[in-house]
Amino acid sequence: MSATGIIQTQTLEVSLGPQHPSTHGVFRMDVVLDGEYVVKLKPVMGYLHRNHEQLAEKMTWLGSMPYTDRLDYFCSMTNNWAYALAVEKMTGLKVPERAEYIRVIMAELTRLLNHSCAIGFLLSDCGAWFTPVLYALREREWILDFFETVSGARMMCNYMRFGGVRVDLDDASLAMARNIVARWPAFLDEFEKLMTENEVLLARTQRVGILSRNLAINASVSGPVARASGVEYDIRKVDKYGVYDRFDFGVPVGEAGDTFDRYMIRILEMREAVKILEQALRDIPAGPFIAPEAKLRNFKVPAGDGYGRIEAPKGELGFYLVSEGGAKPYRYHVRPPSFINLTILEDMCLGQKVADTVIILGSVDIVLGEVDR
Amino acid sequence: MAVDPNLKSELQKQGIFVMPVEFLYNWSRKSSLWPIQFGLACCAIEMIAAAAARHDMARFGAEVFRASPRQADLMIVSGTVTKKMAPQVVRLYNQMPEPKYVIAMGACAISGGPFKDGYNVLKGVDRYIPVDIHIPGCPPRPEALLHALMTLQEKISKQHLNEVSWYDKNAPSEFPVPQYGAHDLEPPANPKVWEPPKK
Amino acid sequence: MIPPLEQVREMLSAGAAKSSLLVEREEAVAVAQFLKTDPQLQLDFCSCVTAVDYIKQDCIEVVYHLYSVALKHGPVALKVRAPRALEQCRMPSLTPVWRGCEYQEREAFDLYGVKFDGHPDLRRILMWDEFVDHPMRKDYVPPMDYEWEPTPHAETLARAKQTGGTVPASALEAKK
Amino acid sequence: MDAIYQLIHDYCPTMPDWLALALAILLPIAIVMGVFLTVFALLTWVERKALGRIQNRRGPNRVGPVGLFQPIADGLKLLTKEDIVPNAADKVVHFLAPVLVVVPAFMVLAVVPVAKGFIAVDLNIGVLFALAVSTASVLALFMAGWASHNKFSLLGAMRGVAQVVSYEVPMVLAAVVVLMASGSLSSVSIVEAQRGLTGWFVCKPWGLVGFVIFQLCAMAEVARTPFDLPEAESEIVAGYHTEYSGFKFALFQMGEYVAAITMGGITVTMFLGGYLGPGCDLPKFGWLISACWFFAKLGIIVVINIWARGTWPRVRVDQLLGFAWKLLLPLSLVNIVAMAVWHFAPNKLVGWVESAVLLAVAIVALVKINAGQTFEKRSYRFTS
Repeated sequence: MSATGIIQTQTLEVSLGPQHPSTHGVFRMDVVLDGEYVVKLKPVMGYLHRNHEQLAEKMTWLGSMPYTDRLDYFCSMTNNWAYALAVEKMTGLKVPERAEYIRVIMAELTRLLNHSCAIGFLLSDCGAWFTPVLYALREREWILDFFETVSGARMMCNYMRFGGVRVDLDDASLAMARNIVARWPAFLDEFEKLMTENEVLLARTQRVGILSRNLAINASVSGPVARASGVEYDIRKVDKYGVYDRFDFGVPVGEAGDTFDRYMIRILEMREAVKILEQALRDIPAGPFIAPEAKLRNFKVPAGDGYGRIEAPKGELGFYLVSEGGAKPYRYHVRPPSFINLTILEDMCLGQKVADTVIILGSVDIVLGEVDR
Repeated sequence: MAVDPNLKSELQKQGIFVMPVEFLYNWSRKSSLWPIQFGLACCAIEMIAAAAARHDMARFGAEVFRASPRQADLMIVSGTVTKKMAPQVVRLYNQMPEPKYVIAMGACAISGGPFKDGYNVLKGVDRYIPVDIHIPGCPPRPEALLHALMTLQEKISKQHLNEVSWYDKNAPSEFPVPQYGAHDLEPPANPKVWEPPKK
Repeated sequence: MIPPLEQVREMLSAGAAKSSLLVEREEAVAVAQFLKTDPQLQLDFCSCVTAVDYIKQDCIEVVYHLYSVALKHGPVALKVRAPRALEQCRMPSLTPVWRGCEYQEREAFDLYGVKFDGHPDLRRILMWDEFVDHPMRKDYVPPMDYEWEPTPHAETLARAKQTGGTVPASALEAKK
Repeated sequence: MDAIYQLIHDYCPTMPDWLALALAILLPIAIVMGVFLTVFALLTWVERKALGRIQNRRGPNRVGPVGLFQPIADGLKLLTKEDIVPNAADKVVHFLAPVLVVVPAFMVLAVVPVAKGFIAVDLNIGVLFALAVSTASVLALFMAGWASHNKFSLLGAMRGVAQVVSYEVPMVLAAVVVLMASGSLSSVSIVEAQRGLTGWFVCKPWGLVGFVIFQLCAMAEVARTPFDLPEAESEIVAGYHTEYSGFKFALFQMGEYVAAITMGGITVTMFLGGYLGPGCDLPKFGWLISACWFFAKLGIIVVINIWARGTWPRVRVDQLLGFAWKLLLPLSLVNIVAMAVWHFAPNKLVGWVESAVLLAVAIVALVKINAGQTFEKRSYRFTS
């Protein structure tokens, strides 16, 4: 601490990343340290800038669907949905009811998968030597098995289509999904028993990286990070897209806005997601899984622009599309939640220790495929 | 170098096992491949999945993910190498001590994959550093990574001490790190490692 | 020119597809302030900022999508246009109004070359600092750095021929 | 040493005196080094296996039977790796640091009684020697961090110094109670003082508290999770040994593990009764049984270490230092008083109760005083 004025100290500039164990990929933070305290932090990104937007402008509308999988590579299903939703908004395609239910099931399973891994990685950043991650990944494999039986791919599902989904769910896969949902609360209880009461975790996360409500709104922070700061905003409730208005579920909102709240909000969101899944799997109606008028080939979108968004596990995932009426989008823009959530990273980290920056970053839960696109 | 097989079997009857140094050397290297903890993109998740409970790379002694390149043997280039990242990848490779191996995991690392048309995507990591094993797939399944690991082990066990490049004084020990240019990386490829296919 | 309140409300009730508000560059900040602070609008959440290159109209349009967390309505798309030529392609930054624009405006600057006056830290964000082009513009020509392309992408082949990449005869055959 | 000299003399009377003496000195050292190097190799295997079990995995099982040869492969590989010294590094210090890590770790072994009648050197200041020498590793840490010319290394080194220096204080104070009880600094007489059914010092209230403090400090001293800040992987890459490759890195690892074992050995000696156990006094195989007892107890300590590593998150540097200065230090001071109370009590029962009450009050009070850092119960609202 140089504040004493007696001891002359020198600041130390450290570049955390792009290869660093806990930057969740190729992300870099230029940190200026005074002892262990962070006095300045500038995020540097673009190390995974894969030109998603420009590639999509060269491609047919449907051609970009597999690319959306690779945005946030934990949550390919919700990415698919956000893109499909934006296009459906522009074309006015009606989605059959069964497809809407299937989408909800997929999205909520994705939320379970993402949140459990996010928490696992957060604890790994705390130094828990991979154990929580591997517990989370153990459960993730079951969900991936389900995705694989349904869509044919573990991670890059490419499952949604404009006006519905690609293939129907049969009874066997529905039973598989029910199985996963049934065992999830037990896993969560085990996880919480191991972690939530742990004094070291509490000491590391409580009152660390506080984000105020006003700053969260002003900086367009969305998703669990915003809700942990007391922003009552969930697009599932506000936009009521899909069939979310038919389910009974709550949106957990925190008060303190620190790292612990962000951790707890994710746990509670998983519990709510299990509720949604139970209802969806109970009520799923029969019927077509894709709108009969939806064309897969030679798909065109009327001229104009549109913005569609969903509540992805990491926050608001939006697609801004401009069409000239042709087979390709004229402009294709992704509003990635984790990119914009990074805006406040410096504000949260200033005055904290260098050890805190990695767990604050972990609690924001970024995925570089989405940050850099 | 080689021991006469008759003598070897004779000695074995006496309880003496003759083992060439080379075998021991190769065995130790292949049994303890420590990867660098370095994920680039989507494939990195599958790499972690390969280390996780169901697939468990630890069985091969390869779960010691070292965060510092100085202590790693194996670089798994797991995902898209962008032009912005390429100098860092080369630098990391230079920082690893010999003998070192590279697995190019996934279509992006091999050739740019689905993102090949992009202006910021490197069309294959082998333009700058030599790659031992390529795994196709987008992303490759964890099983594919395990298979690549076993293939690498096989490759190592067939190496000969007098042929390996890291005792060769003339072989390049460091590869030039590309510079950020005004329009592209400079140079766009390392001609010593890679050259474009002939017309 | 502050838009009349009724017009914005009408837009809000018309739904997402039709609610866009094109304002002059000089008035952008004033309009933004009004939209943010008006008690009946309270568009305090600037969700998405992006630029679009309209090469035919010779302009670059920056689009801000605004929502309200307090009143839970939206979106209103605020559009600002600037000419394409690099020197004139500048407009006032809305980062002082909404912090959330910071990185997205940087991205628009990086990829489209729009200079935002009043932005606290206008640097490249995705490409490296030495890079001079703005790659998302429609007239950007990427460097020719793949020599052999077995996939029959017509565009790729044409570009390879133009810019001097090597195209093996077999690929051309396959194209025919 | 004398016993061995006698043994050599008996079996081989023709041997010249100087050779016998040299053998008598070198043989125990060789045995101790050999045994503990084997234990070190086994420990890395056990750790990887145990972490695997904690994480629902299998751990190494391809190299040799159930992966037993894994440490050999690792060692051989590290031995044949290229040795990189950064250009900007201070070459001499960079070279010396790993050596300096290993040497003190092994030197401590000299005063650990591994079995009945088997100790390399029975120093009359054994415990003091062990505590003093084990601290020397902090110098190596700092040398490594400074010489590497790497910012992460430097951060790790600074953390390491702060940590070792802070934890040294409560550690020594926790050891004081043992010295008071046994009245000796020699490790053998400390062990011998723990004879009897509940003779182990850990069975007494002050001994239990001392044991816990000592064990925590030992974990911090050798930088084991949750106190592994000098090499905190998720924060400062690999800490002070970021720039070390090949065998120098292996030396660091070896130093760390051997230090963990030797600190465990000291803990066992001081609190868990060392080699004592049923059957350790048998005339013929007493030494073997006592060695088994020793290593069994050491195993428990090692398992505690591994268990902590596999399950606990890491603490932050200020919390780490605060824990040492605000909690462990006062507690260890109170512990000395409790020991004195126990000693001067009219009878055993009174002493037991008095010191237990004193310590319980102290622990409660210290936790209350440090209540500024306690944790909030949070509640969350649900909006629909």
